[in-house]
Amino acid sequence: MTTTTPGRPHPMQSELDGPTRVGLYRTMVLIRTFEEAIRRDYYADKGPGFDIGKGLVPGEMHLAAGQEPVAAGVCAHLTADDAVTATHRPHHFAIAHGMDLTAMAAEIFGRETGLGHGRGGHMHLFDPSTHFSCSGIIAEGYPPALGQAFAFRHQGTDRVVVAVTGEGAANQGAFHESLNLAALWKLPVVFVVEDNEWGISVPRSASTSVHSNATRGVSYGIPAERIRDNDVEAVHLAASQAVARARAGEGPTLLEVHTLRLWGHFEGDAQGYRGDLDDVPARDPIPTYRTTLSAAGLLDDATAQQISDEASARVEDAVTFAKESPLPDPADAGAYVFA
Amino acid sequence: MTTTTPGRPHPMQSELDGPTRVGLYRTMVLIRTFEEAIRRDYYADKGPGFDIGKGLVPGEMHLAAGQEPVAAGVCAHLTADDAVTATHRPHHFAIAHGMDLTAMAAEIFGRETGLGHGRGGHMHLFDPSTHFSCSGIIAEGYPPALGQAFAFRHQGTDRVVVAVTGEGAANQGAFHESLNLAALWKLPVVFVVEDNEWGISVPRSASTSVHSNATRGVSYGIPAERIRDNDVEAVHLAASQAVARARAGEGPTLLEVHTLRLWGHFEGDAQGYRGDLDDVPARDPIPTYRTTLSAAGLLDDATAQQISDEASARVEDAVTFAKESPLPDPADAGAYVFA
Amino acid sequence: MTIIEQPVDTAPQSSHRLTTSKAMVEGIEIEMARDPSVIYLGEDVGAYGGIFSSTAGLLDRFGPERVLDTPISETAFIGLGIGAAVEGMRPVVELMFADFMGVCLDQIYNHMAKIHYESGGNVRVPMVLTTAVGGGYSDGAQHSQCLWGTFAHLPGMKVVVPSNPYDAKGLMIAAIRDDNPVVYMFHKGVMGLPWMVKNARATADVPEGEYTVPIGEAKVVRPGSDVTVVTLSLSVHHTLDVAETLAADGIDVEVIDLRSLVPLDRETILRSVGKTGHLVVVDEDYQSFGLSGEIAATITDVDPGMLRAPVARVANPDTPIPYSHPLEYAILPRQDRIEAAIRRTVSR
Amino acid sequence: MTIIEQPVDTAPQSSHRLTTSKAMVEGIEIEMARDPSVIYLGEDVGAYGGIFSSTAGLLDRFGPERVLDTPISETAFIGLGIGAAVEGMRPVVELMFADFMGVCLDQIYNHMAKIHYESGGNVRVPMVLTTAVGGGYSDGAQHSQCLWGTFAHLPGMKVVVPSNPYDAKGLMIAAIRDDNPVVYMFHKGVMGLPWMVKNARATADVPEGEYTVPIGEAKVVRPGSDVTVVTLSLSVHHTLDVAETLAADGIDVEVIDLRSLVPLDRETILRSVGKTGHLVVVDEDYQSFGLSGEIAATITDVDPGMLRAPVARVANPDTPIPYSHPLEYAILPRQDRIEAAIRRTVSR
Ligand SMILES: Cc1ncc(C[n+]2csc(CCOP(=O)(O)OP(=O)(O)O)c2C)c(N)n1
Ligand SMILES: Cc1ncc(C[n+]2csc(CCOP(=O)(O)OP(=O)(O)O)c2C)c(N)n1
Ligand SMILES: [Mg+2]
Ligand SMILES: [Mg+2]
Repeated sequence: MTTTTPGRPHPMQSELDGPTRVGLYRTMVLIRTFEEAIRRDYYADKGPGFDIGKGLVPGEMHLAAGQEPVAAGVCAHLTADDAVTATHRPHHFAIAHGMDLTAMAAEIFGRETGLGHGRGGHMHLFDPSTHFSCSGIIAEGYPPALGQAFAFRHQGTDRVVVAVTGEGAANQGAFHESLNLAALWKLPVVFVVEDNEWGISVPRSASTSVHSNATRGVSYGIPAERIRDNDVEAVHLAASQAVARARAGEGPTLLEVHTLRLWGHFEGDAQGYRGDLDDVPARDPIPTYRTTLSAAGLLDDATAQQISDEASARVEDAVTFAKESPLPDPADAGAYVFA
Repeated sequence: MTTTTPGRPHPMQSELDGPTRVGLYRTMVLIRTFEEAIRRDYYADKGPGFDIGKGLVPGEMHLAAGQEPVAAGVCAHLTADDAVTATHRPHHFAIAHGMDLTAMAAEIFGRETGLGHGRGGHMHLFDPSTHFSCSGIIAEGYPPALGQAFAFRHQGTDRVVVAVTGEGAANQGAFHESLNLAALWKLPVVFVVEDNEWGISVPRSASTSVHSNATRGVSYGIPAERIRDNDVEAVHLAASQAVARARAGEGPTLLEVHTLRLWGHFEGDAQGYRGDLDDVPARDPIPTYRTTLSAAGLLDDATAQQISDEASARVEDAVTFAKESPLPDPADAGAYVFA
Repeated sequence: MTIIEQPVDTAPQSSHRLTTSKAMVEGIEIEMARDPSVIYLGEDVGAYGGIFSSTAGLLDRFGPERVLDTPISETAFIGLGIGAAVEGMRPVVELMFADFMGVCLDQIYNHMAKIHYESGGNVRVPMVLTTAVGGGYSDGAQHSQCLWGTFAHLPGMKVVVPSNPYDAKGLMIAAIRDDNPVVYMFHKGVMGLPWMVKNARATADVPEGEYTVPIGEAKVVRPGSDVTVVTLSLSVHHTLDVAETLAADGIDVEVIDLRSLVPLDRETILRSVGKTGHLVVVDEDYQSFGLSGEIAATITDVDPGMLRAPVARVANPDTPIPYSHPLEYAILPRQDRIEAAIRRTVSR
Repeated sequence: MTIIEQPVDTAPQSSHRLTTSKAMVEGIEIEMARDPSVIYLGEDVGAYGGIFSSTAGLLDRFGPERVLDTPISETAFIGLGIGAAVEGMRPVVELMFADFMGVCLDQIYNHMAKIHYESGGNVRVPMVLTTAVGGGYSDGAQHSQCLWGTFAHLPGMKVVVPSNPYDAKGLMIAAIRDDNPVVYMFHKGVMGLPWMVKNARATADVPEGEYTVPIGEAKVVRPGSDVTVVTLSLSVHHTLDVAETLAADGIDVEVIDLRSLVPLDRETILRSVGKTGHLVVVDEDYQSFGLSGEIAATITDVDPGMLRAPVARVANPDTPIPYSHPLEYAILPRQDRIEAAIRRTVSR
């Protein structure tokens, strides 16, 4: 792999088979459907006006609409035995990695039936059954990923870890320390940087001294690649090599995907600082990929509708379950501090 | 500048004039003379046995013998208006940057007449008159250096800052954050990494995923160079370009010097972990440079003796002053917490 | 402020009626206009105006040379503030949430706070570290902490915690002019943000122009004779609410707003407890090894006999802050727990 | 141990006579032999054997797969410990000096300590974070701090602080077996290092084989009737020295070695102060907003009337730790200050 990506073959000449391609689409649709439902319920009861602490889903809400290709393309290569550590914007990776939607939704709605019995919330989704975790502190999800990788290797398995941050987070010290240590110890980690061009209101050009974090792989002597155009199949291809390297004991890889923040940094963000807003909707990767697949004869309208309906059904089931679940008992607020 | 250094011209064909070369030698000798005096007095009264907290100079003592070429070569381009931030191993840079030996020695001896009235000690030398500071926390001297550089530019001057760490420290998060920010804001900083191959007992190969930190300049889009062979003239040349860039507003440079830890990590370190000990004395840069200069007809024995005598006189004056100075009054231990 | 903006208050009012966040900004603005060495740096402090509106309008007025958006590199840019302060500037540096201290505490407590001492007084670090604290809006365990106990425990930095517009402005001006590092901790819930639960006292009349609130002076915000409540920040407001309720029952509560933790105004506390004999501490930080213990010890240092009943501590019961609303409200020191504690204390 | 080694004690002695550092290592060794999921990582813990001899001999016995020298990247390797613990290992991770917490506190307090809670109990983080604390040998403001107040203030991690060989081994075994994160803070001055000032109680008989000291139980190390001194770590020894002196003057001092800060054994403290009516806290950490206040509050939480005199706090007076020997000794809680405080307290 090289640090810059040569032009990829046009998706029409995809190296992937039809079912895989439709599968990627299905994952992306499921993610988007989930995020749209959360967004709907987030705003459902914040009034009068907008009070961030109110409603069915209070608190900050960082949605990943537009970034589905990254999660779908990478997680396609994982099983539930592999681990993923994500960021404050974790839903797309959680879903692509197979997290149970019901327990996930219940956590986001703060219910006792949630993954963390309502203790964690949307930035703190922990799922032992898919080895998924995330953190609200920038770049600080990377270091624990090293430990999961260490344990997997120590236990004699070929399980791998995917560790995610944003391009803004890549300027945090933990990024550097983690890449160096993972490279040095040849840990089975795939580092993924989601470059959505923004760290809240700060564009990449104002946060990062180089154009692409893929450049930074050379600092650690590891392969690195920048995937352009938010292209799910290019992500899939690059990730397949990176995951294979990790499984084979050849050490970490750094993948940066140039992706898109379709919505605000968090819900309620009016994005007054953002000059590119008008162009954004046209760059939505889901309709784009749908067009590609239908042009390739893989996705007719009926199938697309069916995928969308299935996603809605699953998501609404999960959301309904969440809403019908009990809130935690305030008397138990002190439980789980210690095991 | 490139990330690897092509072979330098043999010192016989030096680009530097005679007085400059002898000046570099003089600085190196002054440093070594100071360090030897400290070492002598460090052990003078640690007994019976060795109690690190006892004696004229208690506490950890990190001496820089062998690393004089780095400090001498870099600081030759600075005036007292420029700043230097150093590490737990700071004496060589302090002296090369022109710190008053008397106040420095008094601080190391914990006296009221010391730079910090005995509050700081050898890892905490602060000298406003030469804008010198240092820190005992690995790599954490880099960030304040950015601020000095920022202030210098903000104040409309062309003053620069030299920020130093060891090769072990370059794996700390602060290194990455500082280089990125300095590059982004084009701050007038010269980052110097002293690669003495060891971070206490850990060799570079066990701490750093690449052979040279100069490789890492590309991560920040800044020029970087590795200077081989602990060669003071090569350091001088590289630093002259780096300092000139900084003064001209062209931003930071990263210089790594492959140098030598002639003694232990700290005094008392028996270095049982170190396999190269037998070779070390022969690599001492001071006799080597003396031979070079005398071969070039620049340094006869009498001059060398005179340089050495001058250094001894200055150092012994400083040490005598320190020893004769009063210790701080215990009643004043709470002074200087707040201004 | 970018989060869905709403008009604050449309009733006719004095021209100096400000929210806490606007009062804070006014303090910064006055100092930036007065002293060219004052700069402001942090994440999203430029075009965004600060996630909690701590810098709204500053970029427009002072430009990008003095109001600087940084990369997400707290160690680097807080360190940058330190170095700039050492060389004669007066930087105000924002740590977006106090919860993020863990990525940059070394610069804060081993450098910012210690350089003056280590230099034997020869180097000064006149900088302000602003940071948002507090919970109550379901932001979870890593975005809701107060942590002032941690900052106040580590020597060499002053720590101020305004609870209202007047103090926010006056303490900001005092902090910028102070020759020491000052940590300025503002609770999101006192800022008067249009997108958070409204706090009646988060908008108030504030004098125009410059004035300072002295660092190290607590304020008796409600005099009373039966019980002393020592508190700070958002909890001042909850306590005042409760004091009004209890007044109807004939319980006369004295409320002390600490305003500064370092230096701590022990005199004011002692004077009050000397009068009331009953002490309640309300603290949104973790209970153990923190502020509430220090206030109790302020009495026992001098005369435990002043206390006619146990000291009640209404704090976070040493629990990470839960996300789910009923759980979070159970661990926060809110009106219900404050009222119960005061009633219990005066009944003994 | 590489620093100029000297024979510890050549007099004939029981085969289990160990220094604190050797007892600590023995605890680790027993667990590593018993449980293959135990590993040790940190800086200079391999060939060097730990700067303060915390790992001497482990590399030889268990090899570089289980005893790992790390780069100087505390955030990365402490995080690595966390992730490994989450996946079923039991890592012991060394932070060389507690003073370095500032470069990695986020992993410690926002991750190691909170994951269990945030996961609603579904994820466990059974790891031990070992770290050296304390001053007294002129190592300056960044290498001499105790900081246990800071660790104990932040919820979700247990904190233990052994003062002697027996506890060092028993608490280490207990810590490794605990399903929670445990911070294990060892004072350099109690380790019995050949190159530091000798402490008579730093070498003692230690049972062979495995045993645990329960986390959360303080110990009355000297019973007495006149005054209770609550203390920990090196200060236990200073206090015992003083207690002997004072016994000659008829002052009978009860000394409590806390051993654990989290959980804190409040019962033992209350029982003792209930008996003596006089409390002195000796704490090498900074005085304000820390341990000493928490101990005072432990009494005032229950009954300030138990205290027949003010509580004396003998701690670092909120000063960075000075380098120069006479200054450092002036701010440390040493025998002179402890004795004066006890005399003052019992005389009231
Ligand atoms: C250490 C730390 N600093 C700051 C923040 C506040 N913060 C949350 S998200 C964010 C921007 C992150 O940008 P990026 O890494 O590009 O991720 P994105 O939000 O674009 O997915 C910031 C500054 C934080 N959570 N942690
Ligand atoms: C953050 C931090 N971690 C660990 C240490 C302990 N320590 C002091 S010096 C040192 C080795 C430094 O190696 P290097 O950067 O190569 O500098 P050198 O000592 O070789 O000059 C270590 C680990 C420290 N001071 N700060
Ligand atoms: Mg981004
Ligand atoms: Mg080195």
